[in-house]
Amino acid sequence: MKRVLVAAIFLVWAAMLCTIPLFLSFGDPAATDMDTYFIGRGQADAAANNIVTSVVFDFRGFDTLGESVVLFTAVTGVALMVREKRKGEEHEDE
Amino acid sequence: MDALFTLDTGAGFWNPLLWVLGAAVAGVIALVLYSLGRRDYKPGTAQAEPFLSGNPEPEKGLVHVRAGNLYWGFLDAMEGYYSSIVSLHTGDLHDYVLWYLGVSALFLIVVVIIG
Amino acid sequence: MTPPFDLVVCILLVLACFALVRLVLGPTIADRAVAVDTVNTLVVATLILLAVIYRQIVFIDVAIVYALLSFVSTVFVAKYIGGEL
Amino acid sequence: MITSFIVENSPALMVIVPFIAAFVAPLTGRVAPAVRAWIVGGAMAITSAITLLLASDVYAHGTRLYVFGAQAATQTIAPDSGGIPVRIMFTVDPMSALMLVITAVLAFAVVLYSLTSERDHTGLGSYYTLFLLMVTGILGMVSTGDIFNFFVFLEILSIASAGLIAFRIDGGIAVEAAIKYFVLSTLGALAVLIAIGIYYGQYNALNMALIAQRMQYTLLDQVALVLIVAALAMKCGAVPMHFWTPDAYSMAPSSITALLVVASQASLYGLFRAVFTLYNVTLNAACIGWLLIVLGVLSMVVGVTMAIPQKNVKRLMAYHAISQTGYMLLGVGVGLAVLGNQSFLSAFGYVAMEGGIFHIINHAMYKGLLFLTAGAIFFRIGTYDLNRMGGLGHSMKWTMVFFIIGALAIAGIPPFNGYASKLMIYESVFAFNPILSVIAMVVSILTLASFVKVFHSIFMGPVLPEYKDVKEVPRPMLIGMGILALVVIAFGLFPSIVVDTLVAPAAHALADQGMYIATVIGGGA
Amino acid sequence: MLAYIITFILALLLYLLFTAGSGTLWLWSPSELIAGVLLALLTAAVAGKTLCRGKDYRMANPLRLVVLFLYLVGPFLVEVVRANLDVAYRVITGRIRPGIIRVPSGMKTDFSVFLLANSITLTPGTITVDIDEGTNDLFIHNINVPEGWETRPAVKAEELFSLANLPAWIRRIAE
Amino acid sequence: MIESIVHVLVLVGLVASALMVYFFKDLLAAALAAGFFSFLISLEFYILQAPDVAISQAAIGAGLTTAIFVIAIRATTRFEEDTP
Amino acid sequence: MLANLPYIVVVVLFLIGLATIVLKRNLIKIFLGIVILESAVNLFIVSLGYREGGIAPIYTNAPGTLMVLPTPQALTLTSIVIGVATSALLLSFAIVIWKKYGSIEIGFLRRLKE
Amino acid sequence: MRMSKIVRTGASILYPFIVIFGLYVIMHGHLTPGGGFQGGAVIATGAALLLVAFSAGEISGMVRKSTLMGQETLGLLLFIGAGILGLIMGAPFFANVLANSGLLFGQAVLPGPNPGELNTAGVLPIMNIAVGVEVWGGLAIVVMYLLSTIEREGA
Amino acid sequence: MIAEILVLACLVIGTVFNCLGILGLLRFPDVYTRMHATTKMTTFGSFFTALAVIVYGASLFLGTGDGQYVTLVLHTAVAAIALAMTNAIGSHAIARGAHRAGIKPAQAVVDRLGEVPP
Repeated sequence: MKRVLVAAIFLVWAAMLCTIPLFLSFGDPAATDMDTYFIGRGQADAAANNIVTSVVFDFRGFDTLGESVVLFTAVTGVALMVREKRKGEEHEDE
Repeated sequence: MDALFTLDTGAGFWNPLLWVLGAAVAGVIALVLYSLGRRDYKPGTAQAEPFLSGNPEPEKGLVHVRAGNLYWGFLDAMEGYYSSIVSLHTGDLHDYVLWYLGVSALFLIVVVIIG
Repeated sequence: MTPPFDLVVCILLVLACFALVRLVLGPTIADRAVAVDTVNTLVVATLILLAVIYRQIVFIDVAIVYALLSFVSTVFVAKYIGGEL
Repeated sequence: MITSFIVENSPALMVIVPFIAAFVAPLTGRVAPAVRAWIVGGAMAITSAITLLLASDVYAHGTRLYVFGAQAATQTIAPDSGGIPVRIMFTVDPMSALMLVITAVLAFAVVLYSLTSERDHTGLGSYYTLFLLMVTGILGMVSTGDIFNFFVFLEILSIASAGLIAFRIDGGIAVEAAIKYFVLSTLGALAVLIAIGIYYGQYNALNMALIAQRMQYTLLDQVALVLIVAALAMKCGAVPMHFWTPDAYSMAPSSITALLVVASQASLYGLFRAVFTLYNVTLNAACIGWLLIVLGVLSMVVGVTMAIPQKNVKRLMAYHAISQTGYMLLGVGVGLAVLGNQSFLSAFGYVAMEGGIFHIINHAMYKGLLFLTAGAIFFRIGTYDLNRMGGLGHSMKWTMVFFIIGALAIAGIPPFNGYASKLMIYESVFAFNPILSVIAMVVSILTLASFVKVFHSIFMGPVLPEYKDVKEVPRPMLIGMGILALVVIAFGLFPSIVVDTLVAPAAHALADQGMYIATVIGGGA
Repeated sequence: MLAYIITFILALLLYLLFTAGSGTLWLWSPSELIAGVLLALLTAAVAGKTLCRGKDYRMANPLRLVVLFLYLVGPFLVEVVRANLDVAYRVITGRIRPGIIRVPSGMKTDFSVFLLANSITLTPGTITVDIDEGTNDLFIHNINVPEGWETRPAVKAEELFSLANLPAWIRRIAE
Repeated sequence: MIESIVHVLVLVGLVASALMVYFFKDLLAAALAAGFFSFLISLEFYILQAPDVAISQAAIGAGLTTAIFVIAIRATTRFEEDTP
Repeated sequence: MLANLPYIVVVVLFLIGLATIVLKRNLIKIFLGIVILESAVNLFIVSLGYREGGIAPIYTNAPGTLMVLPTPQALTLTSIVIGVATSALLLSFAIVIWKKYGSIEIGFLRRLKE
Repeated sequence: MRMSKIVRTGASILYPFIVIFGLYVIMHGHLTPGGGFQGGAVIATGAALLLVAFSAGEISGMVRKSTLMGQETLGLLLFIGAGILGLIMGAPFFANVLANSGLLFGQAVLPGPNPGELNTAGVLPIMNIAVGVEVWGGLAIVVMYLLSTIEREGA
Repeated sequence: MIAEILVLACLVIGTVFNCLGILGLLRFPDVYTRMHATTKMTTFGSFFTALAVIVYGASLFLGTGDGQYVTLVLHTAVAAIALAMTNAIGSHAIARGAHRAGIKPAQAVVDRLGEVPP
């Protein structure tokens, strides 16, 4: 019973994701106006030859800040996990 | 003034101040009833001790009704429902993920078929 | 005339797919590590050739990163199977 | 001058201040823990103040836009971009402002509380860092106007929450809860990312207003809708995807649990934002509305019935959180279901949405309060097991008072704030479909019943011998709880003020997609 | 201190290698040169302790580096070609006779052992499997152990290479 | 023509290595296969003209992720248990 | 449809990753599944920006004027770093679980239920 | 434990090489493929190589945990500071105020295909350096933390 | 013209050796002998393909005098050198690990390392 359900779920997910190759065309994006702006203006506005860098740090710089913070968060989380517990610190059972 | 405090819900309204006023009035009535009670009650004397058919009073810790025993009747009456719903909470990560995936799949079917 | 770089790229990738066979079969973990190492080498060559095919000199940097760093994971695996990690 | 600077740049400062404090918090802990406490508390206070300032500004002057990296902060559309917003922007409309208010108040109360309650633990530097990052994640999520930026903040929130849920690594059981939470939220975030990819591939846009303007509702958009709605509904703990909620809520430290409530509601906000702002009337409103309603009703019923037999107080409260989330889904779902019909919308749709949104703010306050009281009890007696509690009302009087306030509010007893929002939901939903309203009332009664049980088990009865020398919790914790209790009472006594000033603009801003698009795209041109 | 200076010079040279062709100042632009000096300083600060761990500064001598270069393009390359042809022959015919033999290297410094081991790995049908940390003896897997070697307890390093005397070269370079 | 063959080869390799990650019982082998997967996906990024992404995938995905997976396998256990 | 081969591969990889998560019982295997899933999504986003015959969006001496779209690459960079952060945190969780529970099989992670 | 002498020597020779290459990648982020993340990840992988080649006792002189932590915080603060630079100059947060300004990294860039010049792109190189330093510290310290869980077990 | 022939020759050598290396990887009986095939021949082959690119770049530089081809040559050379170095170290590490893990060399006529007490 459970196997059938799992198979059905996978089938539906496959169908759901298959809309992507069916309706999007690879190598020929439907609309490009935003990126045309980036390519055209990146060199003048951000003064960088690498448009990806100018997108990453200038046009979408705030995302990059968020991303660095994600890394920092994960490092802090790992530090929390590997820390030494003090003797006698309270135990939380159940 | 009333308009400031009255919550209009479209079908009706509710004024919390009126409610508080009502509660205060009820409190006053309760106080009056309380003052009409017996005057010769004194705590700390034999008057206050419970009478349990002559048995000695059990220890304080034992008379406390623990949480697991509350609503036993309700749980018993709904046993069919509870046995099925509790068994869904397996604590297995796979089941958690599968429920999520399954509900997404169900959503997709509903959304695509109906509109 | 441009030398037949793209043909070589194809051959190298086919070879990488053959190395995949060793990755599947490899009786021990060391065999698999060797297969992955081999694929790294092939991929570096592929990257260099592709950079020339695309006429993008800056792409060679990717190949350098590959060549420098791909063996780190191999060393980790080697240390692990040697019981030293 | 400095005030105008702060008001001008408040959306950015709101994020900058906690970030900086979070970065330096672990280092300052090496100097002295007191310094760290002051830095964290001060940063949180400043953040809350800026946030409230921003919210009041939004309520006074309408939607605030803040474009990162442009020539001027309000220049949403670059001069020669052909009329499209290309940069990341914060779009703080009244709905976002409402969430900001909730976050600011609750986070400030919680930080006051946790400065005392967690003082005996190791790893506090990381704790405060993650705490501040979590708050920032919520703030960013609710105020961003860019869909990829939403994803980034969602990830910040998920990772910080996962780390904090696993904070008590003693028995490993908290880590188990964190794994469950984190695997699910990673899956959800990836689903959101795929949806973002689909939007990008179709419309070449990442700005929410631009996507909304170009929305065609093709089959791909339906898939994206499903991915986003399911993921965010899972993140906010709607039945039947709620399984992680009791685990995570019960295992996190109590102050974090109070914040997790807000995190869930930020996800709920994301869900509403996606449905109302990205799609609005292009989708089949009745269908999606009924989906939300069904989710809501299931959440209400299953949540409250699962809560009744629970023995762990925080697990019980977590199930109640699920149940209360159902009310919000119900209210807003009814609003969504009648979105296309203007007469229904003005008759009861707006009221239902106001009820749902009002319930968000109320729920955050009283559920936060309840979790904090549970934490206070744990702080003194070291267990969450209801079977081992009893008679604490004799020694922890203030905690008991706060608990009563919270419990009455969640059960919808007048004159507390839970009643006000529930009343709005009952009456408007009754006009939509009476059965739903009846179910909501029954659920409310069951909520009361289960909180009577909790109250009885914890506070009533004779003093148990093992808890003879239990004292009241320290004052900062009481202050933290007191702030929330005051808010609960105030909202209960003056609901109409809150509804008129905070909630109704939020509901109208949420429902009015055209306004949102006009503000972002039409305004700066 | 010397270690930091060596690292600095090496890093600067490498940086200039990477950025060659960037400008007019004889292949480099001025900003690249300034950045190169700064980054090389940073590299020296970070990696200065690792490069010269053995307090062995022989390789700082430019003459030795020239000899190293000559070695790499001369005898080493010849050996590599021969080794590859040999292994190619074995791959095609499948005629192998593997075994692990012990080779006392007689090298004293870390770098010379490193160079010898890598030379052995890349050249004649042999792979360095392990090294005795105390005596610097190498254990070498040979794909085709010549007749008679299996009985000998140790094989001299010079015997491994047939065309050129690589160990002598390495001694000249690194010791 | 040849470029599309390259493309197909890389993509086939991707699917094959992902399947390997699925089927290997030995977690270390699975981690190695994941490293292999990362190499190939980096190559795919390269072919899709995204060198920035290719570098970061090569350094992070292929180098570091495999490394931390190996460390975690060392710290926990190497083989999957066969319990259903 | 066959011209969209990368998208098809994305779908296949996504399903393999999901299967790894749902059907395997070892935590580390599940995390490997998450890595595959993330890579699949990254590949999807990068493929979105590809233009036939385009060159990388970097102004160098290279010929050609048609560039592939830069935004997906920027998004993917973000996504990759988020992926490694996720993996690191999950693995540290797994290590703690191993220390406390003595097993990283999913079947043992069931102390929290009902 | 440590690996054999050959690996150790190789790692210590490769490390400066990797570091300078990573710094090159960071520094040329606005001209060639690469940038802060990539370069930082490259150097962090180099640090992981050192960590795996040497034993815990030997490594303490070469890669220090406190340094890495400080690096991480410093990088983030520098990054957010580069954003705040916009606020100070009267522009919004994250505005690229240094581009084309003639100050540090402020040289105007030629339009069209050209190999590029290092001294351009305004705050972008600063952000690249900041992110590079942060990612370097962050990823290296993750590896260190995870390794420390093994060593404490005392195998 | 000479450059083209050289490039072609390098490419052919590189391809052939790579093919043989993979053949050896698939054919040989145990990990050590496989490593012989891959370490030597694949590295050598890849080195020669890189050399082909170097020669190609040099010929272009001599033809056009454009500075960017210097970058091409130098970077390719760096990649090739790094490849050779890391491959040697990596294969040594694997061989050592394999032997420590107890993998005996197949068909071995002699195993001196196995005789050394650990």
